[in-house]
Amino acid sequence: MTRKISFSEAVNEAMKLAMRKDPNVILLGEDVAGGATVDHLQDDEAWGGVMGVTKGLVQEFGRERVLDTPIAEAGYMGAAVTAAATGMRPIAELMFNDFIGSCLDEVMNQGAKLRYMFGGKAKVPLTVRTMHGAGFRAAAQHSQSLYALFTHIPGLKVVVPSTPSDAKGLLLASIFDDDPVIFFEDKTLYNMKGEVDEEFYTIPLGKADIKRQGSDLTIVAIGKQVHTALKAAELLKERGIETEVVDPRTLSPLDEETILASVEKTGRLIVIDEANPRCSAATDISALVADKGFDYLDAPIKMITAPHCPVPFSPALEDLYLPTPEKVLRAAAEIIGDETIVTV
Amino acid sequence: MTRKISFSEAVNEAMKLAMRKDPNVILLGEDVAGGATVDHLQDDEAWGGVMGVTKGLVQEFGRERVLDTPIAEAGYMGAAVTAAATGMRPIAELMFNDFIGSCLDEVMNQGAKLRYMFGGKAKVPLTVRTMHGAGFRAAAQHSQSLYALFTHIPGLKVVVPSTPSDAKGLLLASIFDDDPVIFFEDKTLYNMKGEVDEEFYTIPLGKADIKRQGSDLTIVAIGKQVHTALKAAELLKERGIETEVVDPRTLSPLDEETILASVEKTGRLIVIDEANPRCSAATDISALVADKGFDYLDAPIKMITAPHCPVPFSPALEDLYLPTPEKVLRAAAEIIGDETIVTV
Amino acid sequence: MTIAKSQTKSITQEKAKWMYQKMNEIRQFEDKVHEIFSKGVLPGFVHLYAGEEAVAVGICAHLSEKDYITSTHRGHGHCIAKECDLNGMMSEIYGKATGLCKGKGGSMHIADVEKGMLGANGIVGGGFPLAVGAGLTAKLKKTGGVAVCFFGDGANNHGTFHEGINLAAIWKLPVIFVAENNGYAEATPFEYASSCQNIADRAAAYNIPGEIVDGKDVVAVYEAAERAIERARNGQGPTLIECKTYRNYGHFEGDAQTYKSSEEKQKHLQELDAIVRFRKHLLANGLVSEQELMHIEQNVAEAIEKAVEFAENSPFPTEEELLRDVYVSY
Amino acid sequence: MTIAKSQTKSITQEKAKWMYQKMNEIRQFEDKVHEIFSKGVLPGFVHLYAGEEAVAVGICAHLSEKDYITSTHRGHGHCIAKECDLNGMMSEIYGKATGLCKGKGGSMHIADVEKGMLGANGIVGGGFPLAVGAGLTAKLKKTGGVAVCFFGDGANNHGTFHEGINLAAIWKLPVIFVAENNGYAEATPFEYASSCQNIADRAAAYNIPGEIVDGKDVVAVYEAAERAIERARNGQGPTLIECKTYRNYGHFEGDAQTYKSSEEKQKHLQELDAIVRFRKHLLANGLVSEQELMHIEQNVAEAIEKAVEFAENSPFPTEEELLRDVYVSY
Ligand SMILES: Cc1ncc(C[n+]2csc(CCOP(=O)(O)OP(=O)(O)O)c2C)c(N)n1
Ligand SMILES: Cc1ncc(C[n+]2csc(CCOP(=O)(O)OP(=O)(O)O)c2C)c(N)n1
Ligand SMILES: [Mg+2]
Ligand SMILES: [Mg+2]
Repeated sequence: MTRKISFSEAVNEAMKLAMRKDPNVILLGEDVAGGATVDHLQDDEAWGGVMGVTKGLVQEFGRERVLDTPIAEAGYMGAAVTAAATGMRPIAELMFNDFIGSCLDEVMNQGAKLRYMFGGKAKVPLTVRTMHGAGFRAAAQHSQSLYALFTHIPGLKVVVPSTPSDAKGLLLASIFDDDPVIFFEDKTLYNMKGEVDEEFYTIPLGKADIKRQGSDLTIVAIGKQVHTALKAAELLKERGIETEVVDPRTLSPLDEETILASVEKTGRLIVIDEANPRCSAATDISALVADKGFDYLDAPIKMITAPHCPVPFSPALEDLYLPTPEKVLRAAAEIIGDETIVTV
Repeated sequence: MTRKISFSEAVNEAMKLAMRKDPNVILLGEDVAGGATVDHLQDDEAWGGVMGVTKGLVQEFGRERVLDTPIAEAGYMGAAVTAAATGMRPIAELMFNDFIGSCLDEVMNQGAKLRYMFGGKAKVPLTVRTMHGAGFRAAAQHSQSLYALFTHIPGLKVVVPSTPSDAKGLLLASIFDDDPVIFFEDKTLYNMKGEVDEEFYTIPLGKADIKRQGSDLTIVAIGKQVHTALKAAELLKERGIETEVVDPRTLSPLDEETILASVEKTGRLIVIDEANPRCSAATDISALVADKGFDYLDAPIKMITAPHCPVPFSPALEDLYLPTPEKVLRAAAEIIGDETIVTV
Repeated sequence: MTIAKSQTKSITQEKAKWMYQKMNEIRQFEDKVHEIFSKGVLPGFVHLYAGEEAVAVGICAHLSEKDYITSTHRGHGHCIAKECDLNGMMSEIYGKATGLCKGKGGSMHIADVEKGMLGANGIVGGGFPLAVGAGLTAKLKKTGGVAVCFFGDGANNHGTFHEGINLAAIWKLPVIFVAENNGYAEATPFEYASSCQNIADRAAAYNIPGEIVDGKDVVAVYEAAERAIERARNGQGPTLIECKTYRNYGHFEGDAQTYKSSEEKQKHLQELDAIVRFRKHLLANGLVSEQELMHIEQNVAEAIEKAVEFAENSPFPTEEELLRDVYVSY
Repeated sequence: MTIAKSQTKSITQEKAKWMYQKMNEIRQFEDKVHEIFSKGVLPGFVHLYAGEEAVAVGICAHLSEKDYITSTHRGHGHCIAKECDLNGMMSEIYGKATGLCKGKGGSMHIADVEKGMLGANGIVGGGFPLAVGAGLTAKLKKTGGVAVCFFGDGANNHGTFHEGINLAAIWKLPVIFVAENNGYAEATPFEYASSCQNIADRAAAYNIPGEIVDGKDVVAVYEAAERAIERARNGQGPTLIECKTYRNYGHFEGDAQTYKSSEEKQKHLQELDAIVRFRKHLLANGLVSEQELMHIEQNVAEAIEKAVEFAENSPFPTEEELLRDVYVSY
C-alpha cells in the first residue's frame, strides 16, 4: 500500500525498516539522536538529526544502535569502515557532504580501497548518508553537491535520489549492499511529498529510471534537477517537443545502457547537474555519449550546471547559480535549432 | 642559457629562484629539510624531501623559511592558507596527493573559497606541491592521480607539467600567482632529463602547449601521459597518420581554445589521462569538445584512462593499469576506421 | 587547575566603556537578528552569540588591527568585538551588496581581513590551522601581532584541535586558543562528547598553559587574556584559555532546545548574565557612571536600528557578482 | 608517570617460546627483505620493523583471532605477531598471486582479516579510527574481543590520534592504543614534532591510563599489555601504552639515516637489542633451554628461506585480477 509521505519521511522509514530487519544495522552521526546523557532524554532524542530525518529511531532502537558522535568525522567515519568490515552494517551520517573535507581519507583511502587492497578478503557494507544541494541559503560551505568527487573514486557506489519513493528503495538497497555507498539527500527536497509504498522494497543500484518518455530530446538530470528537467519538458511540450527525462539515480555504477538507448532514440542530449562544471557528473555522462553514443547524436551535447564558482550566500545570487527550466530551454533551442523555443 | 637537468632539479631550481626573489616565499612540509633540531643538522638537511626534490633549500634559506612539519596535513595546510592570506607566499608540500584525505577541508572549504566568501577581500597566494602517478609500485594509497578532484573545485588552479622545462616555468608562475594553485609532480618523471633555461622564467597558467603538430588526429594528454602520446604518435606516423599532441599543462584554467582549434583541424580526439575514468579530466575535456567542438568531429571521442579500480601493487597488474601506446593505437584504429593500425 | 578569579581595577575607564559598549552591541545585535529571523525575513542558518559576550569582548579588548582572530559558525560576537562595521555585518546577514562580503558570505562567513577578522567559519574546527597560519606570519614577519582562535566545546574533539595546537606549540607561535565551552555542541552535551573534564586539561598534552575562567565574567576573561597575550608577544608560545559560558538562544534559530533544563536556563539567563554583572561591577567600582552606561546602551540601540535600516535599504548584489572574486583575475 | 619494569615469570614456558619464535621470525624476515631489496628484486617502498619486535610480540601474545589489530606502513612485524602466514606475506611483498592479498596490496597493505589483522596502512594515523570501529563491533556484538591500534610517534601528531582516542574513551571501547615511539618519523625527531615529552602524557587529555614501557623489553611490554587488555575486556575502556623503541634500519629501504648518531645506533643495535635481552632473560630464569632456543632460531631461519622460495616460485597475478575485488559483485 502506498501513501503520500515526504522525502525525509521516506528516508526515515527506510532506516527504520532496515534496523528492524537486521540487528547489525546501526546509525552513527552528529545529533542523529541528540541529547546523549541528558537525564530526561535517556530514551528520547533531542533532535533526531539536524533536519529531523532520523527522528524516532532512538526511541525504537535505543542509544546502543543510534549513536550520537562527537564532531570528529574522521574518527567516526573510519570507525564505521571497520565496524562494517568486522560484521556490522553501519549507516554513518555525514551531516553535510561539504564536511567530507574532514574525513576524505577514511572514505577514499580506507573504505573504498580495503577490499581491493586486501585481495577481496574483506567487504565494507557501509552506507554514508549525506546532505547536499544549493538553494537553502546555506552558503559556500553547506551547499555543495560533491557527488563527482565520490564517483571518481573506485570502490564507492554513489546514489542521488530525486523522489521520496526512489529515496526509500535506493536507501534500503544501499544499506543491504555489501559495498560502501554514498547516499546523497538534497536538503531542499526533504519536504517534497510523493507516493511511497509502506513495505520494505529495494531499487537496484545501477538502474536508471525514465521519469518521462519522449522522442525528440533526452535530458539526463541528477537528483533535484530531475524536477527542473520535468518542468522544462512541460514547457517544451507546448512547442511540440517530446522530451525524455532520464534519472540515473545512481552515478556509480551508472546505467550506461539506458542513457545510450535514450539518445539513440532522440539524437539529442542535455545533462543537468547542479554541481560545479569541471570534471563533473555532467561531463562524465556527456563523455560517455560522445564516445559510445556518438553515432546517435544530431547535435552538440549541452550541459546545464552551476558556474565555476562557490555557492554564493545571497538569495539573489544563489538563484542565478542554480539550473532553471529557462536555461534548459535556451540549450534546447540551440541544439534543436529553433530560437523561438527560448521564449516559451 | 639552457642545459640538461632532471625534472626534480627543475622543480628545485624554481623554488630556489622564487625564494631568492621574494622573502615571503616559504616552504613547509614533512621532511622538506628533515632532521630539524638534530644537533649536527642545524643548517643542513637530513633528506631535502622524501624524493630529494627540496635538497639544498635549507642550506641556502635556513630553517625559518624551510619548515619541517609534523605529520599534520590539516594543521600545516590550513596554516599555509592563512599565512598566504596574511602576507606570505607559502609553498606547502603535500608529500603524496593521496594524502589530501587528511586536509581536503583546508584546501577545498578554506583555501579555495576564502576569496569568494569574503567578497574579494582576501587573496590566497598559496602553492601546494604534490606527488602523483602510478608506475612506482607504491600501491593504492601512494599512486593516485587526483587532479580531477581539485579541478572540480572552483577557486583552485591545477597544474600538471610533463617536462622539466614546463615544470620550472609553471611552478614559478604558480608561486607568484595570487590564487591557490595545486601543482602536480609525477614521481616517475623526476629522473627525466630535459633542456631547461637557467634563468627565472614563467609559463602562463592556462596556456596549453602543442607538443607535436599533426593534422589527422588530436591527442590531449595529461602529465606523464604526454610521453605515451608522443610514443603513439611516432608509431602512428609509420602508418602515415599525423598526430597532434596537445599538453594542456594546466587543467584549471583549461586552455579550451587550443584544444578546440586542434580538433577543428584534425576532426578526431583521443584523451589520455592515467587517472580513474569517472568524472575525470578525460571526461572533462571530452565533454568540452562534445559541446563546443561537436561540429568538428568526424568520429567518437576516445578516452584512454586507468580502469575503474584502485592502483594495484603488483608490477604485473600495475603495468596493465596504466595507459600505453598500444592502447592508444587501438583507439586510433577504431576512430580512423583502419584495423591495421593496431598491429604497428 | 583552578578557576581564575577576577582582580579589581585592571581595566582603564576608557577600556571599560569600550567593553561595555561592545557587549551591548553584541547582545542587541543578536536579539535583533533573532527578532527579524523569526519573522522569516532572513535567509539561511543563523547561530547567535547572545550570552557569550564576555568571551569575545574580554579577549578582543587586548587586540589591535595587527592582531588576527579566527572565528566559528557563531561569529557575530567575534566580529563586533574585533570592530567590524555593524552596518556591513547586518547587511551581510541579509545577503545585500553592501555587506562586508558583498552578500556572498552571509552569517557564517562574515569577515574583514583588514580589521584582522579572518572570517566566521562554517566548518567546526576550521579555525585552528587558520589561526596557526596567522601566527606564523606574525612570527616570520615580526609584526608583534598575535592570533586568537575562538572555538567551541564541540570543536575541541575535532582533529584540527590537536594538529593546530601542537603546531603552534612546537613553533612557539603567538597564538591564543580560546575555548568557548557553552556546554553543548548542537544538542550534544560537552560531557558526553569529550573524554576530558575540562578543555583546558588538554593543554598539558601540548606542554602549554591551560587556564579555566568564568566566561561570563568579562573581567576574568580580560585578565586571563592579558597573561596569555603577553606570553604570546614575548615569544613564549601559545596558551589555551577555556571560558565556561552559555548560549542564551538555541544552537541555531529554530532549535527547540529540549536538551536544556529550565533551571539551567534560568540561572544563566538571569543570575549569571555577563552584561548585568559587568554593569554592576563598573558601578560598584565607580569606573563608569549609571548615566554613562545608559548613554552607551541607548547609542547601541540606535546603532543597531540603523544597521537594520541600512541593510533593509541596501540592494541585492547583481548578476555580475556571481562570477566575480573566484580568482584574483576575475 | 614512571617506566614500568618487568616482573619475573609472568610468562608461561609455552608463551615464552612462542614469543621468542615470533621475535625471531620478525627479525629474520626483515633482515631477509632488506637483503633482497638491496638486490633490486622487490618493487615499491618497504619499511622494516627490525628492532621493534618486542612491541608487536609483547602485545599480540595476549590476542587471539577474535581480537583485531590495526597496523601501519611498518606492518610486517604486526602481521607476524598476529600469526599471518609467512609464505603469504613474503609473496605479497613480491607482488605475487599467492600473496595474502593476491599481490594487490603489497608491503604497505598486507592484511588477513580472518586472523584479525586489519591491514598495514599507507596512511599515517589511518589506524586510529579503524581500531575504534573494530572495538565498536566487539562491544556491540559482545564478542569479548579487543582491538589494538599500533601507531608511530609521527602519527601521534595527526588529528586522527585525537579523534580516535576520544571516541574510544567516551564509548569505553575495548581498544588499546600502542605507541611505537622509535624516536623518528622519517627523518624528523619525535622531540621536534611533538609538543609533549612522552606520548603517554597525552592519555590524560582523554581521562584514560597512559603507561610508558621500555619497548625493547618484551616482558615489560607483555605485562603492560596484560593490564590494558584486562581493563579493555572488563569494559573499562581504552589504555594508551607508549613503547620506547628504535628501528634498526632506515625509515624505508634506501634511507641514509644521516639523522641518527652512531652512538645511538650502537647502543640500540647492540646493548639494547630486544631479542638478545629476551634470550638472556629466558635462560637466566630457566624458562627455555639454550638448545630449545637454538632449535627455534633454526626453524625460523628455515621458514624464512622457504617463504622466499615460495614467493619466488609463485606466479604473478593475471590480467583478470586487475578489475576483480573492486566491488563485491566483481
Ligand atoms: C566539520 C563540521 N562538522 C559538523 C558541523 C555541523 N555543526 C555546526 S555547529 C556544530 C556544533 C558546534 O559546537 P561547538 O563547537 O560547541 O560550538 P557552539 O555551537 O556551541 O558555539 C556542528 C556539529 C560543521 N559545521 N562542521
Ligand atoms: C597522512 C600521511 N602523511 C604522511 C605520510 C608519509 N609518511 C609515511 S611514514 C611517515 C613517518 C611515520 O612516522 P612514525 O609514525 O613515527 O612511524 P615510523 O615510521 O617511525 O614507524 C611519513 C611522514 C603518510 N604515509 N601518510
Ligand atoms: Mg558549544
Ligand atoms: Mg617513528
